[in-house]
Formats: sequence, C-alpha cells, structure tokens
Amino acid sequence: QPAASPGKSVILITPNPVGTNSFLQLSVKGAEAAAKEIGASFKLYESKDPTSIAQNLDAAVRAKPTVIVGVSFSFDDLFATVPKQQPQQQFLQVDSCAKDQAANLTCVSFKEHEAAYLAGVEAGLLSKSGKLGVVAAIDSPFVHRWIDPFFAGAKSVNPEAIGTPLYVGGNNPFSDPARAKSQAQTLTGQGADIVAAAASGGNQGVFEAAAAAGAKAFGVDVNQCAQSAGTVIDNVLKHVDVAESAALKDIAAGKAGGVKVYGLKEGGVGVNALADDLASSGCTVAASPEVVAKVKQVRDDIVAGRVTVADPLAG
Amino acid sequence: MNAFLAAVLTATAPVVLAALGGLLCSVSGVFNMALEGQLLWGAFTAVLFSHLTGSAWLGVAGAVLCTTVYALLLSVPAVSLRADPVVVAVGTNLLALGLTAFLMRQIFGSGGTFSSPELAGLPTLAALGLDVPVLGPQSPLVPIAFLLVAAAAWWLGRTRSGLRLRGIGQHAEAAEAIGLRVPAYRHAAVLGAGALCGLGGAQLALGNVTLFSEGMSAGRGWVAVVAVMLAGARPWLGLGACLLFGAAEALGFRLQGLGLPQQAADAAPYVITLLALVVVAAARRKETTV
Amino acid sequence: MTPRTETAPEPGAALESRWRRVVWSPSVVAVAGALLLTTLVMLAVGVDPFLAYPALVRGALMDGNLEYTLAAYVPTLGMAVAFAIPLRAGEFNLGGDGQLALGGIAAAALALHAGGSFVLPLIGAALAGALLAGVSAPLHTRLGIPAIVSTLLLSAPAVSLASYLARFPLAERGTGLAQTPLLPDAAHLPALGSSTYVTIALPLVAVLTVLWLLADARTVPGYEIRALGANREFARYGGVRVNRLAAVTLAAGGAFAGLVGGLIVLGAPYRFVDGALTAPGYTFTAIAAVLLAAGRPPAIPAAVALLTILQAGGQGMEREAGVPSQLTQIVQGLIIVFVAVTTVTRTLRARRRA
Amino acid sequence: MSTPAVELVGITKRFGGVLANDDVSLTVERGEIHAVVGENGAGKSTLMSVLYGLHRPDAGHVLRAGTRVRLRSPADAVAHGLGMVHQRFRLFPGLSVAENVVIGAEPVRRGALDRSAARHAVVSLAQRYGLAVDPDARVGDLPVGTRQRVEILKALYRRAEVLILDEPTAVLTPGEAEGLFRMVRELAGEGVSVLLVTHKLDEVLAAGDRVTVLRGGRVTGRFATADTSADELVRTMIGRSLRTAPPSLSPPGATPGHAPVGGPAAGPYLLEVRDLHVRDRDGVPAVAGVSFGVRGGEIVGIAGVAGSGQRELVDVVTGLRRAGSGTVLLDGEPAGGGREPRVAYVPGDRAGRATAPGMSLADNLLMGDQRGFALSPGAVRRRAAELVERFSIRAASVRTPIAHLSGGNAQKAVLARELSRDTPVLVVEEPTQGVDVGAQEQIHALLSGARAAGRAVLLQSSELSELRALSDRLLVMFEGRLVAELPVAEATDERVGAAMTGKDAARAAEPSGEALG
Ligand SMILES: Nc1ncnc2c1ncn2[C@@H]1O[C@H](COP(=O)(O)OP(=O)(O)OP(=O)(O)O)[C@@H](O)[C@H]1O
Ligand SMILES: Nc1ncnc2c1ncn2[C@@H]1O[C@H](COP(=O)(O)OP(=O)(O)OP(=O)(O)O)[C@@H](O)[C@H]1O
Ligand SMILES: [Mg+2]
Ligand SMILES: [Mg+2]
Repeated sequence: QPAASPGKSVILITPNPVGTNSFLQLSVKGAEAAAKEIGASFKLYESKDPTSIAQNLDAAVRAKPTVIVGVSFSFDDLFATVPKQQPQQQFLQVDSCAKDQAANLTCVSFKEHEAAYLAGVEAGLLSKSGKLGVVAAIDSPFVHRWIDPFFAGAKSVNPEAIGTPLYVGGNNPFSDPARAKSQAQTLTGQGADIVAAAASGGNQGVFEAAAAAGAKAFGVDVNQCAQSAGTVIDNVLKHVDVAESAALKDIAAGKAGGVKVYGLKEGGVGVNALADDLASSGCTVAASPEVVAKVKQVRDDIVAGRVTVADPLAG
Repeated sequence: MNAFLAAVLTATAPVVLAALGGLLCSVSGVFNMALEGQLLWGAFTAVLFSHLTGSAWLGVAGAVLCTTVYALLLSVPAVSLRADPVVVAVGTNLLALGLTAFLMRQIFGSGGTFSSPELAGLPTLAALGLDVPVLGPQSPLVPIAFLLVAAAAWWLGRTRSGLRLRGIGQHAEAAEAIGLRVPAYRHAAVLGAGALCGLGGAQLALGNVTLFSEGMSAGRGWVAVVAVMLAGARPWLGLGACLLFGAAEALGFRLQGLGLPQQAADAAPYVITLLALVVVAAARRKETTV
Repeated sequence: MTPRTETAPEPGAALESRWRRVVWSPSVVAVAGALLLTTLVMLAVGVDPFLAYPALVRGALMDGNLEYTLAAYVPTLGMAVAFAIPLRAGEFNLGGDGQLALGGIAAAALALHAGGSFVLPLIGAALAGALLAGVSAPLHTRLGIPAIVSTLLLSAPAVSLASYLARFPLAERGTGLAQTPLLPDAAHLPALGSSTYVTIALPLVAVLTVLWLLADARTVPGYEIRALGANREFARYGGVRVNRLAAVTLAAGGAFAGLVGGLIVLGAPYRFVDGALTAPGYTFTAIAAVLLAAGRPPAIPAAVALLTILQAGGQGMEREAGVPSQLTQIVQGLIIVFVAVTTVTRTLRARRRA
Repeated sequence: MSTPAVELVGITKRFGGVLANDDVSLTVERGEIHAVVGENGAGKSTLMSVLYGLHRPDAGHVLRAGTRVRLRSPADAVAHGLGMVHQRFRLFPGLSVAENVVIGAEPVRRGALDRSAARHAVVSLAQRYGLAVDPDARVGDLPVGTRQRVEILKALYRRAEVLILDEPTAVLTPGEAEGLFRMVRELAGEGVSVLLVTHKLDEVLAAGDRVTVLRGGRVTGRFATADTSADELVRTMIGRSLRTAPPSLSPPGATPGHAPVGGPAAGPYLLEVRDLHVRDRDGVPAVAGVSFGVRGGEIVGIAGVAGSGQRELVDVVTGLRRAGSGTVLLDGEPAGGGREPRVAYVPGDRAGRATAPGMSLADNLLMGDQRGFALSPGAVRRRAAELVERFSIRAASVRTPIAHLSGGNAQKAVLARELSRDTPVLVVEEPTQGVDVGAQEQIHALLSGARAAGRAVLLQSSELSELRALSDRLLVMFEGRLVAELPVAEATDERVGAAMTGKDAARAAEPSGEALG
C-alpha cells in the first residue's frame, strides 16, 4: 500500500455490540492503538445480527479505509467473498479465517485452548477438593475452547479432578452478573473450590461468589486479579490487542495476507503465571512458586510439541 | 436445601420488588411494561450513589428517588396524556438501556462493567448480627421485599386508598362518578412502581452483587411482567409466581451440572410456570364440572 | 376534554384554517418535536447535528443502505402483522420471538434435509409458527389462560428449542458459532435485482399485508374478527364461531411470524445463526408500531417504516458521525415516547370530531 | 317559597354537531319528586350528567340552594350533596356490595378500613328503606335489580340531598319498581329532592310532583302532575297523540284493523321445545323439563321473576347455549349446534350482548346478516342508512360508535336489525326497555307486524302490561319449570303473579327475589 494516501484509516466491525464483552473491548483497544501508531483514524462499527454485519461491511468498503477489520467467526461467510470482489481493499479477520483465503485478507487466530490448559494445570494442582467449575456465558462451540482444555489440564496433574461447566444463558447471557454469581454459588455449594469465569460481564459475579465461599477463581482475556483481591488465581490471557495491532501495522507496511496463529509459542495467549510482572499482578498463583514452575514446564512441553492440547473446535 | 432456598430468595427478590410495582399499576388499570428499564435504571443509580457517597444505604435511597423520577416518563404520557402505556414503555426501556451505558462511560470512564473495591455493597443480615438460617447471607432488602408484599396485600385489602385503587382499576368511569381523582391514583401507582423498581435495582446491583454491568437487569423486568399477568390483583399470587419461577431457575442450574443442556435449563422456568398454570386451571375446571 | 363545536368555517377562513391544520397536524408536530428533542440531546453530549442528521438520512435511505433498511423493514412489517391479526380479535400475541425462531429453524431443517426449492421450507416455517401460536387458543378457551400470558410463556422455550437444534442436531461442525451449515443454493430466496438482501421476501410480505388489510376491511371474516375483538359475546350472539375464529387469528399471526423466520433464514447469510433472529428485536419494534397505528391497520406499514428508518438511520449515525450506539438508543427511546404522545392527541381529536 | 334545592339555568350542551341540550332551565324544590320525560335522545341523560359534573355545559350554570356552584367533576357534585344513579350502572364488579357503597367515603378505624362499620351502615340503610341486599355479595354476581339497589344505597350513604335517578325502573320487575317508589316517597318526605328520568308515564303521574318535558334538547312543557294527563305529556313529548292504548297497532303496511287472533288453528309450530333441561354454569339446573310450542302468526309471552330460567331457555332456543337434554325443533327440524340462523333475537342485555359499543352503528346493524366472503363497506353503510331511515333511529351518522347513541336509540337499532331479518322465529327480550312512549308504540306495532307476517314470536318481558298487550298466550316460569299457560284473556295480575311466585292466588302479591338482609 503506497504510504502516499492522504488519510489512512482503520474500520473495525464487531459482530455484536461491544458492551461488556472483554474480548471485543480488547479488539477495539488493539485496533485503536495500531491506528494511532500508523497515523490513521479509527472507526468502530458495531453490529447486532448477520444482516447488520453485512451492512456495516458494505459501508466500510464504501469508505475505502486502509484496513477493514472483522472480528470473529461471524465474518467467515462474508470474508469468503467480499475481499475477492474488492481486490484493492485490505481486510483483516481476527479470531478466525474465512475459507479460500484471498490474497488481500490477513487472518490472526488464537490457540486460547493452550492457555486454558495451563490454567487447568494450576487449578488441578491448587484444588483441594478436586472439584472444579466453569461459569460460561453460553454453550457455544467456541466457548468450549475455555472449558474442555481447562478440565483436561487439571486432569493431567490430578486424574481424580472432576469438572462441571454451567452456562449463564437466560435473557442477557453476556451481562448477567447476578445469575453468574448464583451459578458460581451453586458450584461452590457442591464442593467446587475453584471456579473459572468465562461469562464476560458476569465474571465479577463469579469472583464475588468465590470470595464469599472461600473458593478461588480464574479470570479471562485480561488480568482480572485486581478485581477481587486474593480470589483470582490467574487468568486465561488472549492478547488480541497485541496480535491485532501487530497485524495492522504489518498490513500498513505492505506485509499483507496469510494466517498468523498465536499460541503459547508465539506469546499470543498465556497466563499471568508466565508473565514477568507476576509478582505485581495481584494473582494468587504468585504465592505458589511450585505451581508456577510446573506451568512453565508444561508451557515448554506444549511449545516443544511434547504435549498437544486437543482443540475442541477441531473435533 | 438451605443453600437452595437462599439462592431462590436472592434471585427472586429484585423480581418480586419489580412485580409488586407492576401489580400496583395493574390494580390501578395501567399496564406497566416499563419494569425492565426501570430495574436497570435503579441498578445504575444505586451503584452511582453508593459510589459517590460511599454508603450503600444512600445508594438505595438514591436509586429509589431517581427511579421514581424516571417513572414520570411513563406516568405523564400514559396517565395524563393518555398515550399507549405499552408503546411508552418500549421507549423508556430503550432509553434506560442507552442512558445507563452512556452515563456509565461518561461518569465511570469505562464501558461494560463497573466494579470497584471501594463500591459499598449492602451488608448481609449475618453481618448485622441476624444470623438466621436461609436469611443470614441475604441483604436486608430481601426480607424487606417479602414484607412489602404482605404490606401491599394488607394495604390493598384493608385501607381506604387500597380499596379506591382497586375500584379505579376495575371501572374508571365508576370511580370518576363517585368523585375519585383517577389520574392522581394512577400517577401514584406508576411512581410507586418506580420506587419499587429502584429498590429492586438496588438489591440487584448492591445486594445480589456489588457492581453495575450494562443491561444487567437481563430480563428480570419481563419475568415480573409475566408474574403480574398471572397474579391479577393478588400480591400473594404474584409472589408465588416469582418464587416458582426462581425455584425452577435454580433447579435448572443444578440440573445443568448433571448434563441438562443450557437451552433446557433456560426454558425450564417458563415451561414449569405454564405447566403449573395448566394444572391449576384444569383442576379448577374439573371441580366445577363435577 | 371539553368538546368544541364544529361549525362550518366561513369561506375566507377556510384556506387559513387548512394551512394551520397542516402546520399543526400531529405528524408534523411529532416529527418537529422529535427533531428538536434529538438535537438537544446531541448538543448536550457534543455531537454535531449537521454531521449526524445527514448521516441518519444516508444511513437509512442512501448510499446503498436502502437495501438493508428494506431488509429490516420486511421482517418488522411481517411481525407487525403477526401481532396485529390476533389483536383485531382481542388476543395479544406476545410470543413473536418464539414463533420467529421456530419458523426459522423449521425452514433451515427442511432446506437441509428435504431439499428442493424455498417453497417447502417457507410453508414449514409458517406451519411451525402457526402451531406454536395456535396452542394458545385452546389454553384460552378450555382452560382460561389468556393468550397474552401463554404466548409469552411459550416464546422463551421455543427460542431455546431452536437454539438447541442449531447447537446440536443441526449444527455445522468446525465453527465457533452455534449455527446450521449453509443451506443448499436451491433453497435460497431469489434476489430482486442485484441486491443480496432484497429478495422476493419484500413483495411476498407486501402482498400478504395488503391481502390482510383488504380482508380486514372488506370481507366477512374480517368483520367477524373485528366484532370478536370489540365484544366477544356480541360476536357469539351474531353467529360468529368465536373460539374457532380466535384460534384462527392466533394461528394466522403465528404463521406470519414463522414465515418471517423462514424468510430471514432463507436469505443471506443462508443459514440459521443462533440468536440472529431475535437479536434485532423485530418483535417489540413491531408491537410498538402496531400500537402506534392505534387501531387503524392501514397506518401500520407507515408506523413500521418510521421505526425501521429510525433504527437503520441510527446505525448510519453511529458509523459516519461517530455517534455512540448508546446515544442512538437514547434518541430512539425518546422519539418513541414522543410519537406515542402525539399520536394520542390525534386520536383524541378524531374522537372529538366524531 | 323557600330557596329551591337545585336550579339549572340556561344549560346548553353540544356533542360535535348534536345539540343535546338547548337553553334548558329547570327548578327542583326541597322534598320534591321532579320527573323529566322526553323522547329517546331528547337530552335527558345529558342534562343530568351536566348537573352531576360529568359534562361541562357550553353555556348556563347551576344554582344549589340559591348559590351558584361550579361542578367540574362528580367530586364537586358529591360535595354539594348530589347523588346519581346512572342509566348505565357505574359499579365495581369485583368489589363487594358494602365496598361499592362506601368507596369514596369509607369509614376508617385506626388507619384501616372499618369493614364491620361499612357492613353495618349498609345493612341499616337497607333495612330502613326496605332495600334488601347481602353486603358481602360480589356485585358482579348480582342480578340487575339488586345492582340498582346498590347504586341507590351508594347515594343514600353519601346523604345525597338531591338524588338523580336516570331511568331507574327500566331494568326492574314491577315488584321491584313498586319498592323503589315507596323508598323514593319516603326520601322526599325527609326533604330529599329527587330528579326522576323515566319513560313510564304512569310512574310520573303516580310518583311525581312536577314534570318537565324535553324535546330535541329544549324544554317543551312544565306541569304539575296533578294538573296533567298522560295524553298531554305524550303530545308535549312527541308532538302528537298516541293512537290508542294498549298500543298493539297495525304495523306500517299491514292490513289495518288486524286483531290479535293467534289461536291454536293459526298454523304449524315453527318453534317447538320438548322436555328441555339446562344447567347453568355452576351445574345447577336452570331449566327443568320445559315443553311448549309457538305457531306461526302467534306471539307467546314468557313471564317470570328474574332468574326463573327464562334466560337459559332463550339461550338454548337461540343456540347460544347447549341443552343438557331435550330438543328444540324449528319448523319441525331439530336445531343445529351453535347460533341458530333461523332465529332472530333481540337480547335484553344491550351493552353486553346486543351491541359492540365501540363499533360503528353500521357495523352493529350488520351483525347476524353477514354472509359469504366479500363485504363492501359502502354497501354496509347504505344498508345501515336505510335501516336508520326506516326505523327512525337518531344518530349523527352511521359511522358513529353505537355507544354515542342515546339508550333508546341503541335499542331501536337492535330491533331494526333483528326485525329486518327474514327468519321464521323471532325471540325478543325486554323490547321496550328504556324506549320512549312513541317508540314503544312503534315497536309494539312492529312485533304485531311480525306476527301478521306469519312469524312465530317468543316474547320475554318484565312488564306484565306489555306481555298482555302483545301476547296470544302467556307462559309463566318458576324455578325452571313452566307452571302455568294462560290464554291472554285469563292472565289477570293475580293469576300471573301467583304463578310467578309459585303460590296460589290467595297468597300472592308479595314482592319477590329478596336476598338476605
Ligand atoms: N353462556 C355461556 N357462557 C359461557 N360459555 C358458553 C356459554 N354458552 C356456550 N358456551 C361455550 O362457549 C363455547 C363456544 O360456543 P360456540 O359454539 O358459539 O363457538 P364456536 O366457535 O362455534 O365453537 P366450535 O367451532 O368448537 O363449534 C362452547 O364451548 C360452549 O360450551
Ligand atoms: N358522549 C356523547 N358523544 C356524542 N353524542 C352524544 C354523547 N352523549 C349523548 N349524545 C347525543 O346527545 C343526544 C342526547 O342524548 P341523551 O343521552 O341525553 O338522550 P336521552 O334523552 O337520555 O335519551 P334516552 O331516553 O334514549 O336515554 C343524543 O342525540 C345522543 O346521540
Ligand atoms: Mg338517557
Ligand atoms: Mg359451534
């Protein structure tokens, strides 16, 4: 892309309103940051259903920005066709990649299941009851990337461990902290001493329930340890912002196309236990150096291919 | 069992408060579908005032006050200007959704969820020295919600203004003909419902949890509307409907743990409520035909 | 409410009074008032109205957006009729979401497993919606459970059922979303012209709506339905088979909603995506539109158009003028309240004149 | 002369194009029973509503005990000692009798309703004026006659000094009406002024002190009842005399001088009921083994105390209710299920069954005659306009909601609809309820015309005089059974009254239908 174009711009299209969705919040953050760095303006188009996604994409194509970013699987259908019809336009898909990838479509995707597995390892080591729970927003295939590997990780270190997932569901699954809390209470009431949260706006409810029951919790996407001091063991991190921002800068620099997969190896996903700032992160796992050591070892095994984490989506 | 009951009571309290408000409106002859938005507005203002003052109880007071004022948006158009209350409610629900999210960004500087260690939540009864089983872990607003149902039942049945309100709902023209000021009573009912929704929102955001999250009323106002439809003018029946619904929901969570799909758990409260209605109606019918 | 005398206006005053009537006509007042209100909100939060208004108009009607506005208009109009048909008979159908979702998943299932054109899936969708809404009729007549309650209570389980089917038996493998696979090409609704989103759904719903309007105003069943809604005992007395007719209207409303679900699923992106049918809130927008039309069915298409344009334009404002989506919701909410109030003064005035 | 209790001065009231009251003035003295009469739509109810603060007049004002008062709402009227019993009752169906009576002026004890005081007040008032009611009954479950007692108790409880009664006897049985007038006279003796709107001139002459006549919204006469006669009142009301009394006159177009013959030889049974049993909604037998027939060219009257099974019988004959057992034959063939198209039917319950108050007059006039599929709104309106013309119904337009018609004109519309249908059998309940004398005459003529045209007419009325004037035979029902069948010549008050109450003639004549006190 010739740098001569007068106004650079980035348009990010989300499949749902951003609202309480921390993943979408991160993707906004990443795009905004990258736009700033490359001197581009930034616009956010929030969609609410497949038709409005298409409408937003149409409008974005008409606006001829430097890059159009589409977040999630919801763009699989559209990005299979639109980039081919608009060869002059650069597209970036985050978190998935359309079939038959066009040359002007760049993809970044994540192996969040690897990070979830590491969190599971921590949980398996730290749980006394061997009963683990997850409170997730809805039962969608994608969400299983946080649930199944989490339990698998726990079982890898504690074969007796039992995992129970509960789904918030209801009228507003992504923002119902009261319901998420109630479900976390159900889990702690049944003896779970560690509950992982994957309920977006409901996460804080999960932490509150865990704190009240003297149990521990895991956060998701970003460091949520400070939100409930002493309760959150660690977080399943997914550095959407970093990966997205890198990809945007690459495209702006003319390096477009291809799929960038971010796993543990690439540092695109992880847990706070692996981070340098663990001590100041507020995460309770910092108090268990042996757990941190084990997590590091498992991470190395995964990176080296000695351990493979099953991807629930591949099944 | 205690834990189950406690869970049902906690989950039900905000719905009960909203339903009680809706019931007063329905008794007075105004169909109030604005409960969802008012509950959300109550939750937001409760967190706002608790955050500003550092006192949960001032948060509750702020929510009651602000939501009563918010209810003017329904009462003035629907009662004084005779607009269709359902359309107005659709508008105010949308407004509440947008306004809370917007103000949240303006005031707290963040979107999505606002929580903070400094945010004062309501104390539990146990913390206040009242460690009764089941009620212990609840905020004081939970028993208050259930006491308010009793108070409303007494008030409607046994007081002058309660009788008048019932009369107005049954036949407004007849009420006018004996000199009752129908609009005044209806305003009072709608604003009272606003106050109750404020209380319900406060319980939701400072009692059930201690945070505000966009759209966190999450359909509780609609459940309250269903309860009002089922209860007619009988507060106890409304309470029963809310509890049945809450119990079915809590049961659904537990069954999910045993492998029941999320969708079935979601549907359970509605299906069970409908089945209960059918059974009661069929029994009543059999009784009369025998 | 003091009724005023309507005397014949003097010839000289006639022109002036007509001019005044146009200026003060409720629709003009409603639009002007709503604009004023919206502008105030914009100025209060620092959005430039000169940027926002053109964006609103473009977002709804120009720059290729018309296609999407129509794509939202069709289901909203369909859902409005789905609510309005039983309403004419005095029955409230609040279960639109359930009927919509069930119709959508039925269409998807038929398209995937029965093959053939879009005709069978559409019929199946309408039947599914009709069946679900029809259940409320015996619940009312035999058990005395009002339709307003039973339709609402049946809606959530139906949405859950559709969601379950899309998540498990009919799910597409290897994707993160709960959705069915792409439906076969033969089942796709033919597009009108070059647009993907304007399909034969538009003329289909338009024709069905006109047929309903004609049936309502100029047929015996239409008359009987109105009589039933006005006074059930009166209709029974006049030989109307009230229970059956009430059931027919509920089922017809449900069929409309189911059909809309089918039309959405058989249009782009040609699959049932969990939550996609209910997320735009067609059902409640439609209810608001019907109630705004205040018992005059011919006004329904216009009321639906008003609300749809407002929503589509709102999205345009978000995109172009950078107005946050929460602000759009605020403006829409205020306008709906405002329009509700101004419509009533119109009906009151009309009543006074009568 | 003392200051009048109430003076209406120059009242004018318009509804759109209709001038309902035109410069009406009226004075009521203390302790006076003042009757107001006039044709349907003459503006009587409107005038009373103005006095009670329900309508604000466009011109004119009201003096109460000599001072000018502003009556902006019923609250003001109540505060000035006015009470009103409306033509269309204004009661709360879901509340008890006691609650209905005291609401708005409730006795209170320690912050709560004093329910026993309320009940006591109702019982003592009821005893004092002989208005037996059960204070705990739900008003919605009560028969109309009792509901009206509740309305009157309401006004008495508020110590109304001026009592407005708008057509109080239209829905009462003769016995109930008698009790009402006893009470009204007693009240007048205590100094209460009573404004009585009625179409029954015998009531006016018997109970009233003075009478004001309205016609087309204007006062056309003021009389002391002692100095006037029914004929003079009628002339002032409708501008002509009635032809004869009893008013069983020839219908327009029928052979003049046709006498009610009927008789068994008149023709075959067009309506036949055999051993009919019906249970009411609570499973209690309402009709028990009723058999009778009505021939073409015959009017058969049904008499009976309200609640003796007439309603259920009519419901079965018209097909609105299923029989428990027994058969209904129409023209020799069994009636089909559902509403029977061969039976035209004028129901007694005008707002509940006979009309849809919110629908237009044209739509109301169509019901029962809708056939086929297509329906042209223009044709519907033309047909309605024709009926309006033919039956001289007063309405602003056929598009007007029927609720805006005066009570009597709505009744005429129902009759117009049913009489114009071409059916072998005609069932009529309370045909002249709330109808002015001129229209009564016209309606009686129309019913006679139906007989002359060879139709079988089943007539239910609580006016014995009406039954006698029109019927060829009289059936008397008591507790769901037919207890007497009398040729009209033998149907004396005593014989019918005795049969209606299930007693022999010697012990007859007690007012019936009392509930517990
Ligand atoms: N007086 C009454 N009060 C209440 N319900 C009644 C009464 N009379 C009849 N019903 C009931 O009302 C129902 C409707 O009767 P009707 O035959 O008029 O309706 P319909 O629509 O023709 O029904 P269908 O199509 O099943 O024949 C019947 O089930 C009947 O038992
Ligand atoms: N609310 C209203 N709106 C329009 N017109 C009305 C209204 N009320 C009464 N009218 C008209 O005013 C006129 C007088 O009606 P009113 O009810 O006073 O008559 P009335 O003398 O009581 O008749 P009836 O003996 O039949 O009861 C009628 O033409 C009636 O149609
Ligand atoms: Mg009258
Ligand atoms: Mg039938």
